[in-house]
Amino acid sequence: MAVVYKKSIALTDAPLTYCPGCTHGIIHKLVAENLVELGVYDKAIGVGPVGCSALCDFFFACDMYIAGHGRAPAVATGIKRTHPDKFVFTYQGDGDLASIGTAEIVHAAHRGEKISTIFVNNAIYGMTGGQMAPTTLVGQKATTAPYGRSEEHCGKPIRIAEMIATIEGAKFVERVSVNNPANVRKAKKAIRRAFELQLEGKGFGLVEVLSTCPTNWGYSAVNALKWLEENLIPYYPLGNYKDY
Amino acid sequence: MAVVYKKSIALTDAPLTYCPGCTHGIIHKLVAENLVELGVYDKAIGVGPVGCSALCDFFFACDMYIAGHGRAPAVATGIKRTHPDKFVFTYQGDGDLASIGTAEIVHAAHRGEKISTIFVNNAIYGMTGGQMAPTTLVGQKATTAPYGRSEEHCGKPIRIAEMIATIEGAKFVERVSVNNPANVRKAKKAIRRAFELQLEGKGFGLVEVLSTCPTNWGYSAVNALKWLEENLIPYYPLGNYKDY
Amino acid sequence: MAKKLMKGNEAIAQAAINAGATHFFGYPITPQSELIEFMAREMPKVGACFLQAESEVAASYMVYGAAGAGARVITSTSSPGLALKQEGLTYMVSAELPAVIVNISRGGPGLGNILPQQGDYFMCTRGGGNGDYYHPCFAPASVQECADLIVEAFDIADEYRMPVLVLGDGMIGQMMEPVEIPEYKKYVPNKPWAADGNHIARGVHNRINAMDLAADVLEAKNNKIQAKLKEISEKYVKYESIDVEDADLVLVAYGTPSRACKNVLKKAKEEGLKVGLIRPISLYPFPKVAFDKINPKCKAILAVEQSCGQMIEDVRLSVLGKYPVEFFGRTGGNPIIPEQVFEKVKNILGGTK
Amino acid sequence: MAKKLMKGNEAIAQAAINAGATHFFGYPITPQSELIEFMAREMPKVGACFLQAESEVAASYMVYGAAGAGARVITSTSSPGLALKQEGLTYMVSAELPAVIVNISRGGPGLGNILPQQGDYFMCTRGGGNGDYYHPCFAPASVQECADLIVEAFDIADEYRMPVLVLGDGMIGQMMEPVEIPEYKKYVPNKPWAADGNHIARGVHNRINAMDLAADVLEAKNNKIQAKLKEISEKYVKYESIDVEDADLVLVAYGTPSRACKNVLKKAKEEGLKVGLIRPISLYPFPKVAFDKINPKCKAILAVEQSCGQMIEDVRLSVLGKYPVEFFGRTGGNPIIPEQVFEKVKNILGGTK
Amino acid sequence: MLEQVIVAGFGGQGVLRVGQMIAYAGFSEGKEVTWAPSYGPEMRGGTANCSVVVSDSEIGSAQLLEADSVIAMNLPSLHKFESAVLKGGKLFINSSVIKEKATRTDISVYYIDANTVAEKIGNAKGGNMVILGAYAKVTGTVSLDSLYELVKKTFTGDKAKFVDSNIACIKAGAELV
Amino acid sequence: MLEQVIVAGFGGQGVLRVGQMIAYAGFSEGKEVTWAPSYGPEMRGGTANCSVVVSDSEIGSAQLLEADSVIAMNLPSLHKFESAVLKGGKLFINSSVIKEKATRTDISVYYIDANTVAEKIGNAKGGNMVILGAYAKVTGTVSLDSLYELVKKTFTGDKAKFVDSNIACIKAGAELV
Amino acid sequence: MAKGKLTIDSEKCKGCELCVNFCPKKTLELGKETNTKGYFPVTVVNDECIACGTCAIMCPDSIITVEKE
Amino acid sequence: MAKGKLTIDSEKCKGCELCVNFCPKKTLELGKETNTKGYFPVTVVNDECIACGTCAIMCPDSIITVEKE
Ligand SMILES: Cc1ncc(C[n+]2csc(CCOP(=O)(O)OP(=O)(O)O)c2C)c(N)n1
Ligand SMILES: Cc1ncc(C[n+]2csc(CCOP(=O)(O)OP(=O)(O)O)c2C)c(N)n1
Ligand code: SF4
Ligand code: SF4
Ligand code: SF4
Ligand code: SF4
Ligand code: SF4
Ligand code: SF4
Ligand SMILES: [Mg+2]
Ligand SMILES: [Mg+2]
Repeated sequence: MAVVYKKSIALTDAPLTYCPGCTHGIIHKLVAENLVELGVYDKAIGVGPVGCSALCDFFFACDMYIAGHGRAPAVATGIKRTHPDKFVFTYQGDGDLASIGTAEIVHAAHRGEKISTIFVNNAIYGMTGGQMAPTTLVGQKATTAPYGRSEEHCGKPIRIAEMIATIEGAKFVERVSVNNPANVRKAKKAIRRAFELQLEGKGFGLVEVLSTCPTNWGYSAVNALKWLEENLIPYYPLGNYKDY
Repeated sequence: MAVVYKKSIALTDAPLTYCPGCTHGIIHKLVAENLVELGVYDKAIGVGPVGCSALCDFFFACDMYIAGHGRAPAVATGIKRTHPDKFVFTYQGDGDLASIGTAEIVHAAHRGEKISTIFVNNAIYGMTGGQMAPTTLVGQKATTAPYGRSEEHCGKPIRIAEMIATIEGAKFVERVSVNNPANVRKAKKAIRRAFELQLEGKGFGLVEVLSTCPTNWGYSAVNALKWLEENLIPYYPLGNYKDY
Repeated sequence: MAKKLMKGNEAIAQAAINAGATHFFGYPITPQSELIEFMAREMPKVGACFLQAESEVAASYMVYGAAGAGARVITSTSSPGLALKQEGLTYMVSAELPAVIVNISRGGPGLGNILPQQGDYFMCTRGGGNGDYYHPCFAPASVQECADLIVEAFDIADEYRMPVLVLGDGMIGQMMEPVEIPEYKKYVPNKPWAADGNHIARGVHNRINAMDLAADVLEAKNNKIQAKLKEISEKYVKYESIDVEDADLVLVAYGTPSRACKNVLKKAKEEGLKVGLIRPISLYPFPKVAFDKINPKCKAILAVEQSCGQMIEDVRLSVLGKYPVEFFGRTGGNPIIPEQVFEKVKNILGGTK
Repeated sequence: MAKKLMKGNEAIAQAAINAGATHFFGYPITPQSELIEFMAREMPKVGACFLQAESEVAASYMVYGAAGAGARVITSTSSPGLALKQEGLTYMVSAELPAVIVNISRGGPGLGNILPQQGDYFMCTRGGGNGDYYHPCFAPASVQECADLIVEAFDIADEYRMPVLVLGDGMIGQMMEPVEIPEYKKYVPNKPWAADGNHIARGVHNRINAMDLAADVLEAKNNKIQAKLKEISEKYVKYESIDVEDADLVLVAYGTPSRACKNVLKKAKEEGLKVGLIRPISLYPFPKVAFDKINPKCKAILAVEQSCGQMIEDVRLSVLGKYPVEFFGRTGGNPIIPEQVFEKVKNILGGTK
Repeated sequence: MLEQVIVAGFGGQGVLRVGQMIAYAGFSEGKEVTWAPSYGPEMRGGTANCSVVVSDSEIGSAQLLEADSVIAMNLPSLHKFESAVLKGGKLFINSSVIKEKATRTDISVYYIDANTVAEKIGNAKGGNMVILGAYAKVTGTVSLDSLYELVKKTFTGDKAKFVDSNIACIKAGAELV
Repeated sequence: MLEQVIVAGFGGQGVLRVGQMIAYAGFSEGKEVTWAPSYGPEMRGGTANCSVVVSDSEIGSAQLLEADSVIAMNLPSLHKFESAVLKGGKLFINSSVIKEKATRTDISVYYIDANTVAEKIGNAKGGNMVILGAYAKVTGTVSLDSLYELVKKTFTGDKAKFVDSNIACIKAGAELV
Repeated sequence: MAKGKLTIDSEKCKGCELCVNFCPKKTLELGKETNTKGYFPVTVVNDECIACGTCAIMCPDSIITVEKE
Repeated sequence: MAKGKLTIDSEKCKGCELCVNFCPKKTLELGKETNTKGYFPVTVVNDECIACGTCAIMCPDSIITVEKE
């Protein structure tokens, strides 16, 4: 019997603390599988955020940090500057990266830090119970946008991939989604490319992954994938924005 | 006798504290003249930064704030949300806006705050004595880049206009320079356009102004203008990046 | 308004709205999220402005902007968020801006956890940012007090052009109690110092800033701030004092742990022990005067905190060696258990009399 | 290394390099800029990493990253910059990371000015961020002490896995004095707890974080931190004490104002007054023991600070009412003038004897 | 009068609601009340519990570790809180879910087949109301009428249709004891 | 021995340098020394001054408000620091720039036509060295030889060509008094 | 067509049905019994499995192992 | 060509020469006497001024007033 699929050795046995069907879990394994397949698992150091994935230091089997909210790129900078020969990635949510941590991600890109960032965009603050994120769609309800996000009041959602791609030091930027198996495979490839770029010493890489939050969106896990496809993808075009 | 040029009434009589020939002074008057010419001087509220222009609350004759370092856009947000009928602008340096204040400027743009930002890019930290800014050119020397900025070590300079232009809520973005009379006139027009946009209630406007720092660059005021033309303009292309 | 059952977080929010708060700027963090969510829902209904900031740092400077422009403004957060607001707070003190800051504190240090803890006492009472300053700091122990103190905080902030902090622990934010929120009143500011764009009518342009380059000017500013603080220290000392005049032991506790202490007092009475309680309501100014009335023969003071011991320094500074000062504390979100405190009381007093 | 004339800022930088600092992350701010500029120039020469951060907040988390990865790391700033680093500091304490933080303090509150002031005492000695913690805090009064304390700060940081703060005022940063910097030593860390990517060889993956969700776990962490602090409080108390055993008045001052106080002592001796001096070198742990040796008949303690009075609280907590505690302070960058202090001394002692 | 009660169960069982109803009803009867949730890391999908105090006089601690009464809606709650019942106190067990018996002998234990009763009434989610009715009847902390009034005030407009079945559940619970 | 000196003048006049040279020379002679600049908002293009203390024993305050000697390089400095000279102390005035006279009578005043002398030597910027030489000679705080050595150590490589003219200025200053 | 063999770590299954939704052979369904966490873990309901791995790929909790003959 | 009249607030002039540099008529030069700040303020050295305003526009300190006949 040949093994078709088996949990990655770069993931620990600890049960994930995510809600049922939350695609954080899918993204975790794409990261883990790429670490192993590229042979960098044994020298990987990860930095988790504050957000639902604040416990990811229990899930990734390599050395791990949890940064202050939004500061993962700064922490990763400190690590990479200490161990330029190691492989350093950050894993961050949209509140973490696109709101409080804007300066840190922009400047990791600006300095061309040789790190890779997995940016999980679920258009909401998951951990704290469904508050509006800078990525929340216009009209989408959130606990701090109870009447739906209004463009007049607080603008249209920010597109991180497009913004980061304008920065010279960012050498790979792609937006992917994990709403179906085909997209999951593409997402895996994008993460692989970002990781390779770090290994090649080229500069900063970012993969924005559209992800679900069934709990705070108020959909079943399966319907959340549909909502993602019908609402997030149209506003956040999938595709590569930069590849050196 | 007809008056061809006279100091703007939107500037106070206080002598400017800038070094001889520093173009901060030129930019000041372009702001002041536009305030008067658009008839908004009487309802203008300005927000200065921490930087050489931290004393600009003494120079602009309208109500003024000095924000925390980098936080002018947040301060301006608080003001504009309090007085939506008033005219609110920020005046910020490149350390202030492009380094410590990155998150604040990105999110003022993201929310589409109806404010106008004058971004004075002199490729250096003037006030603190010539440290490297995120806008310092590769090879350019600064007290914290004594051997010249190295791309390998800390990347290529960040281009703010291009980056901000990717954000939906930013409705006007242009880069100008004040290195000669023709460019000064163009700069004045760009500032006018950004201001008009605020009056039209369209959203956020940013004018990046390439400026000199004779003192820390180590050139005479006149040679600094030349250095700007020969070095800054090629890396920071002048022109409009967005105009709704 | 009639009495209603409300969570502390909600009562704070409703009271702020009723006190005429025109602006709220904040960033989500547990366990204060109900507060910000309540604001998001209710402020628009009265034409007030709720805006979610990109960070606590930005929120503090939005407050700076709005306060300087004459708004009645409030922000709220929890422990690490308040750490990030320290620069903004010291700027507000320096620029003499009125604002209300709420900290619904959680377990620390660092990210800690979201359970109630009182580890932010120093940060909240000693001007956690740079430079010489304090700001008033009030600690409610009931949902009603949450509402009342918020209203007063706004007034004191305006009276002294100073930020005022209201410090609740996670428990007070989450628990429900009957509360009567004062009537809604529209806020009509009269702030001739505000930079609100009326420089033409005013005939002079106002400047809001936190910088004073010359030594003498900055010294004068410091003296002014200290003078304001002195006045506040005289006018706004708040505390509750129970049975201290003939106590053999006096408990000192603020916030929800003080309620556990009231259970202890009851138990003590039942067992014939004379135990009193001082509950500081204003943490700055700390109610030193309350300690003057303690029974001179009192055997000890016992500071009870959901922390490793911070308020105890103010207790020591209040009694200056007159009584021994002991400590009982729990951390990590573990509650103060009356029985454990009572054990300690009995130990100190040498067993039941 | 032979003695050299150096500025305090430079001596700190050179001493850090010689102590084997492998990493510096910081953001420019006056009056510590010479320090960061020295680092930018000199660190690359020994293969160490100097990196200018985008902000103080980012700098503090770069430190967090590097410290967790096993580096010997230092950052420096001045007052408002340290206010912004408070969140990072409390995270480092929680995550048990060793690092050296330098604050060359300036006038406050707010942006204040760039002149020397000592208004950051509370922020530096009482764990300015959220949660229960202190970290060691040393205050040099000479350029030599700058160098010596920096070296020791690194060692204590490593010994206890804790950030250690060195607090200088603007004057110590700017002034030149002869100093002997210890020899350069290469830093070879042995930190089995570090998350340095060696999880395979180690057989277990290390985790650096500042979160403990369960109450008991967080309480245990707090107890561990307190235990470390207790040990530090016993082992690393530092102070200078002059003539306190038979003094009629004892001055207490740290940093450069203590030097003005030495002038006062001289004057006092000339005029036949018995004046002593306690100069705390460690502000946390505060040298309470130094006060035990004071002449029991001493008439008063006079705290001298370039502030509105902050250290004076620790003085009061040290003597607990045993002696009256008086205060002399200047702010805004105005220096402590020996003559003025001496006037105050004479006033307190009731004129020249 | 001083009644301290802990209500505990699984996330979806409406235990916080039961606690709030006791508090609201006590409040409507002019008593002092507090309601305090236990919140924390285990919140998401895990167990939930809250403390309610109803009293004639000022209430001290709102967060209870011991109580006059405990309502246990699932097994982990029974295990966690059986020991929290004060000597002579009362323990209400949702026997539809909990198959174990209590071990204490110094307290009164009430086994309420709450879910079954609720299902019979046609209110599958009303098990919490059944046990609430039983609790109110046994302890007298709040009157059944107060609870009925509360239900009427809570479900209005669209939701008025839920009034009757909820009242029926409370009533049925009261009749069980 | 304890010598406290304040050197004050205009930004570009090299006053900080003069102070540092006194400190370096004192240091090379085995004395305790401190040098402290006054820094602040007026720094940019404004006046500058520094305090130097040279002593046989531990030095207290490094920041001086009064001094045994004052070197005033321009008029505002004279106005600001004339009163700072301790009774019986010494005041050195750069009379090339300052046309006023000192008003104090309880101190010794030295008028040094420093710039003119320096220009004659062909070192237009050497006025500060001239006045330094005068100061060293009069006060004896540091020896002229120490200053010469210092100049030699300071200007090396490309800059060695400046050694002679600087030494000449110091020497000329010393010969003026 | 290859035949697949599934190993499901039922105790960790959260019953989210992502696997169920994407299985081309409708091989998976939620069971009727809860695990100790209170979720209804998936079960194999037919032997059509072609070992395509889709279920495993889409399982956020990585609890499905797929083997092929 | 129009003729210009210049009014210069010499006390505030910093002698930066931007005006000098851009005057098409070489009308401006730094003077020989310092102002009280120590700078050499510009002076008008010919009467070619055409009131183009360039000097005033480029003066960072806004101290030149240009009038035209
Ligand atoms: C300084 C600070 N501010 C706020 C918080 C509260 N907080 C925790 S997670 C979070 C947002 C999480 O949202 P996101 O980054 O989108 O991650 P998700 O949970 O959606 O994966 C916030 C605001 C905090 N822990 N620290
Ligand atoms: C929080 C904080 N960090 C650092 C500083 C020090 N500082 C003052 S101005 C400045 C940079 C100024 O550079 P820039 O914004 O480019 O303005 P310029 O002076 O060049 O016009 C810095 C780092 C400060 N005042 N506050
Ligand atoms: S709250 Fe949302 S993002 Fe967080 S684990 Fe649950 S579903 Fe995922
Ligand atoms: S330092 Fe540079 S930017 Fe600042 S005033 Fe001087 S020349 Fe202008
Ligand atoms: S491997 Fe493919 S066919 Fe088999 S159960 Fe999974 S999804 Fe269905
Ligand atoms: S996807 Fe995984 S967790 Fe979800 S139901 Fe299937 S096996 Fe269970
Ligand atoms: S107005 Fe024109 S011509 Fe006249 S002086 Fe100025 S620049 Fe020269
Ligand atoms: S541009 Fe202005 S400041 Fe400069 S020299 Fe001309 S007049 Fe003077
Ligand atoms: Mg999210
Ligand atoms: Mg700049």
